[in-house]
Amino acid sequence: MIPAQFDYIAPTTLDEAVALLSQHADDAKVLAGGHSLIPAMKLRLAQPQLLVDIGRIKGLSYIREEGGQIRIGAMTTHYQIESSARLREICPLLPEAAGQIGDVQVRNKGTIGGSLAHSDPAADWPAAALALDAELRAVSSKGERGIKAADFFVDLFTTALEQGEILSEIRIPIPKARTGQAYLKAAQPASGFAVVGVAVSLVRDAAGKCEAAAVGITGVASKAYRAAAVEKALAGASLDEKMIAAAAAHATDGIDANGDLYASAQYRKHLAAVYARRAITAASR
Amino acid sequence: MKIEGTQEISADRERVYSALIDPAVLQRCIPGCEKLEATGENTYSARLRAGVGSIKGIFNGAVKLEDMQPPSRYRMIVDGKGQPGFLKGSGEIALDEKNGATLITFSGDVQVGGTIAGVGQRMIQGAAKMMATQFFTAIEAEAKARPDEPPPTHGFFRTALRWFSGFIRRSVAR
Amino acid sequence: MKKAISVTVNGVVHHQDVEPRLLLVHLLRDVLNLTGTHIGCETSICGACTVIIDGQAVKSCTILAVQADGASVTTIEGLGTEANLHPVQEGFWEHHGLQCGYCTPGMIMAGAQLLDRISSPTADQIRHGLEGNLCRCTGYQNIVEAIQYAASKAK
Amino acid sequence: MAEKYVGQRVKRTEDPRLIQGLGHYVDDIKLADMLHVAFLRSMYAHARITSIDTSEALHAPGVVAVYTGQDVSSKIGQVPCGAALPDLKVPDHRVLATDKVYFVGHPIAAVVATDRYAARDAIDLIIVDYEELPAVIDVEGAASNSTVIHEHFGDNIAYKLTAGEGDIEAALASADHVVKQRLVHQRLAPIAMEPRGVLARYLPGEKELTLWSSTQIPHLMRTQVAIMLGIPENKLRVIAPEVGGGFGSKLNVYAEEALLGWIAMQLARPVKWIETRRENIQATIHGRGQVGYIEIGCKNDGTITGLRYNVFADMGAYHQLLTPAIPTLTGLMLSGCYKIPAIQMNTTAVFTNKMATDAYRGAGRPEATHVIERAMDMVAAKLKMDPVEVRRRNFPTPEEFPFKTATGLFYDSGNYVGALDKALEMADYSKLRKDQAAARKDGKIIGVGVSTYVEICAIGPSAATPAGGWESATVRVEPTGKVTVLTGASPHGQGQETSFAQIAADALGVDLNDIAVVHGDTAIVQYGIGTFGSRATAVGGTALVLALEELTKKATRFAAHLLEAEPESLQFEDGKFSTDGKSVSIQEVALAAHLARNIPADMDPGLSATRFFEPKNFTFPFGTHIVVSEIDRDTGDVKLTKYVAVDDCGKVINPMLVEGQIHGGIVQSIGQALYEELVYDDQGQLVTGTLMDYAVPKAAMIPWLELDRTETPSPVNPLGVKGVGEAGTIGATPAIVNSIVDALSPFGITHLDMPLRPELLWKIVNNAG
Repeated sequence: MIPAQFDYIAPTTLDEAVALLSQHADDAKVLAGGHSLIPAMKLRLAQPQLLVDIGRIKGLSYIREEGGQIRIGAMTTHYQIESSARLREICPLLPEAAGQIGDVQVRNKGTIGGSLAHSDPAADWPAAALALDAELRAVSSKGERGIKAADFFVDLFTTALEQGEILSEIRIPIPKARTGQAYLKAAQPASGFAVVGVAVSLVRDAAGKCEAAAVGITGVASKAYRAAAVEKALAGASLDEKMIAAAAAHATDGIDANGDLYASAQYRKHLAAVYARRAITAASR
Repeated sequence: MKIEGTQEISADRERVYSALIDPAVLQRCIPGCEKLEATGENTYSARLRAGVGSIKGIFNGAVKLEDMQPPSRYRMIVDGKGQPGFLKGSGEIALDEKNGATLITFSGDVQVGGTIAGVGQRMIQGAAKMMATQFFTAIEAEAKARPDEPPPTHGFFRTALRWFSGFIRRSVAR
Repeated sequence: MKKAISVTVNGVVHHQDVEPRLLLVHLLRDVLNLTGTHIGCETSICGACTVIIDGQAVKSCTILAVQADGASVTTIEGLGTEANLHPVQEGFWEHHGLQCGYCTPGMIMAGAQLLDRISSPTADQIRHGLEGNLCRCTGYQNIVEAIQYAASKAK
Repeated sequence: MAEKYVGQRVKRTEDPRLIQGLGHYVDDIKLADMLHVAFLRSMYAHARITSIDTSEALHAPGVVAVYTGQDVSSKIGQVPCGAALPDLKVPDHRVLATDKVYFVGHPIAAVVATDRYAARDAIDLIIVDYEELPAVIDVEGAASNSTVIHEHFGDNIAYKLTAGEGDIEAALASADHVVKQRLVHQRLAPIAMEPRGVLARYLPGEKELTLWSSTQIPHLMRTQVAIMLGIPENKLRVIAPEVGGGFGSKLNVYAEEALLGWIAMQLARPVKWIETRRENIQATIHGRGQVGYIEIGCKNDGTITGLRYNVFADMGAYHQLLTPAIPTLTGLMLSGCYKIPAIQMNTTAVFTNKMATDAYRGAGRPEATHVIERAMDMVAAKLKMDPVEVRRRNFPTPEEFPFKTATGLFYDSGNYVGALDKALEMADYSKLRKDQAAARKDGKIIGVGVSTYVEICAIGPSAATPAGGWESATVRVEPTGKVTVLTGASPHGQGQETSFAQIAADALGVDLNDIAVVHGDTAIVQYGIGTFGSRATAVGGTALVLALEELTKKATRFAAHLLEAEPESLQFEDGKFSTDGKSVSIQEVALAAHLARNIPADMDPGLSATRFFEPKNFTFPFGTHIVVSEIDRDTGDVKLTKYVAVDDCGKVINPMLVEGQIHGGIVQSIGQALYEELVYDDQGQLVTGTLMDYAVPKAAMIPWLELDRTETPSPVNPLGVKGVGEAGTIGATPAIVNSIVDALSPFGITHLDMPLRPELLWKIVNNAG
């Protein structure tokens, strides 16, 4: 399997990259890690005329804390996040989700920005971004803007990024004290993609009750989503087994689930509730 | 693969029906449709470009409308082929009046072949739904537009579709 | 259309003009004649094409050669020599961690990466560390033992 | 012979090159001026080709030639089918499609270009118009389908065959119970990690064609390709270089092998084709593909009275080398390791619009074992007996061997109860059952599954095989004393370079490292049959033993001459011939034999021997596998928590290699039981077309395998070996399925078809329809 011909430019600045994108409009495609795009190109399902490799732009790969936020450069690899001791301390959901993506080699090369911008319906990062209330920074020749994760995922492989925009950074509010988090996933045995993946971040009050919860779910529908009904049921609730199960049962309320060969829509909906229950339980420990 | 669904459109049934069988409207509403030319009665040759995101697949084929019973139902048959594979579909589209609006019920069978079938099975259901929604949303805009207005543009879809199958679009078109 | 790249492979610098679409694995195999890196699936699943770029195990069938411009690549040919095998290579030999040998170079590279990160992995950690590599012959058990052997040997 | 190496865990001699990435598989071989071939393949399951336009492709950069079916169909003979059965319909099978395509992946055109990228690019420029036809997909409905794939046959039935002995009607009528079950053996992809590949070179002056191919059968391929191309067999050389796994998928002669040879002859330049994984899944043979109906009769005490198996076997669109023969192997092994007085198998083999099935590891025997081992569990469930007890009651005793089955076989030797008891002890079976009862009370879903299997190996007597069932070996002691072994059994990962060297080293008393085992090159190695059917050691190893014996005899006479003694007075030990305090080493003998200045007048110079071994019977390895499984009530996920296997493959040359074979076989079984399935949709699209959807087991899915052996030598060959290449794949699948069915028996389940995916199990547990 061999990609069709294309031209390739590796700009060294973001400005240069966005200029190239606006110049080549529909014909250009951003190459981040390439672990979603290159397989599609090898199958010739994707045949961009120009690849703009943002891998040589300095300063797109970092994890830092600033302004009460964790800021992660779009070109930060899954492995960098997985192995960050600091993140494990202040926002364990990130390394936990990172460590469940694909396999070791994919995590070494694939990037958080590339994955989010691709918006595969079974990717892991969208669930985590939603549960962490991430803001995704988009840069274009017109400037920079922030897009809330909740608005970012539009449909199957479709994001709110506009033509000419590059996802540059992911900003996540530093979780408050008494935050519990978890990401649990049922992986498709061949591809490793999420059949269902549930990311949970919840804050407990001093008495141990759930003050607020955010739940992001991937794999079930055409895009990852926030399970609002689960969050609502958890808010103010005591986190006992029964309560958690009752809340988790709402995991797919109002969601139009998809099925495939491996798992029907009905089974996915069921798994979503099971994994929501397990993830909430894990997060509340 | 079976696809079925319903879509409520807040426009009266005659208008929706005439939009659904008007080739000019269809061309605007079928996502990625670049050309829809009559080749016979209710038979059109079509050219579709899956020109969004990273995908540039071009599909050539035919669209045929049959069993037309205005304003309540008809049948659409789509057949197209391109480098990434082929798509065939046929489906019933039924229109019912519902409190002044129109309830569209569609049910059909879509078959994809070639690379897309061999490697994309996990996305096909989601893709078909996406296309259906986009098609009927566009139809709604058409049906609601006043006759003296210029036709609505559906450029939204061009940027919205960051996925890899123009062929699926056609699935939903029929 | 061709791009000039310079890649260090197993310590040797190579300057090449390549098509942008040339996959790293084809650069290694077809241009540089390092055929120890294999191709087994083309969809980034099987791991037969695993090499180490700047310390990171990656799948060279899913990386463009141009992406490796300026990088340092280690392939199986550069991991050890017959007289001085890498502990993971030695483990595979000692514990019959290979049969047909086709997945082996990629498996060894992944094993080497694993031991770089976890010096004394449990059997479970080894199995998870090899989730990006398929073997159809061995059933993996001897590969697990091979890597355990390498871990104890490296100490 | 002194056993210094045989029976030992000798490290493999092939490994140093492989662990350094220095082995040479087909794609690693490059020739000057080499061209690359890519194929355009059908995206339809069944269609008439109305036109092919290759003009644009021909003018594409780098393209040297484009060939279609029209160009080659009269030049290259049919892709061969070696199986002969009464009234077998054999479709005309050309190397490229001509007027019709019959399955997704059917090759239509070949592009030849200066590099692989250009060849691939040009594929997209070929325009084919098709008239699509209805596809025949359902195996059970194919026979009566109004669409006929090969029209002149009139229907889609490839053959019908009734086999077995005993009065099955009476046997079932005499039973206290008859258990019936429909059972599906899903289609599988062999997925050798190295896909297929061919490199062809033609030397016009010498008129010599050389094919490097990733094949298990270089000699058989040479014969067949020579016939296909109409060239003298002695001008065709086939080389199987390093072969990256086969599992039966390379026990074949494929269209691409002949076509590449032909193209090389046309262009007088070397041409190479390397299969992509997508092509491999579409157009390399598939395995299994049977839908059957079991009827098994039993007495109240558990005695089996008879077994009937009515089966629809999916041939695919064409026959490959052994396609029609595979179900007959199922028929042979239906008796399992039990005394069953009457057995009948009624096969309806059908054509469908899919790739051909053929020999995938086990080749018909996993199907048989699955049938009988599932049936034994269903009998146990019916009688509320322990499945182990039902098995015990129907075993022949070790004294009853050779044991004749109602399928017409004579099992060579066996101690079924011995292997069973050892496995039960290792697994602590009675404790497992107690634990299971306790766990069930706690709401856990735990199962224990047992399979006691026997399989047929060492294929096999020539009378029972299509192309010779013997094997060959040559042993040569070179003038410098180094030993060359040439074997016709061309391995692809089994380690014969080591195990055959072990045999030779012991026989000649030389160091293992002084032996080179050469294989896979028809210009170097005498004709041989190949490595498949778990035959290499039992048949090929025996040929080697015979050659070693003959060589030793010759050497003894040379040595006696040198020592001026009678041959009978010589002792041969540790590589030395001695008598009366005088001695000469085999290396010295070899040199003297080559120098030929001082050899007996009636002896030829040189020191070598070639022998062929024709086995009198198959061998029948056996064993017991025990599996404990636990099902997650919430998700249906299965965890195999214990795996015990006791296998008996007769005498063992290298226990390490034997364990490796068992491990690999079991894991392929786990794949079939839990994960793998090739799915064609009802239009014939292969929707599990990559390893993203076709799930080959990964390391983390596999439990620790606890292995042990019993050793019942085979009387069929002097080594006493039986064969082990397929045992794991044959014995394991039913043990896993039995375990999961056992776990779900409280839910009223007596049978489930593979693969046992979580959703299926979840639906049962949660009764979710």
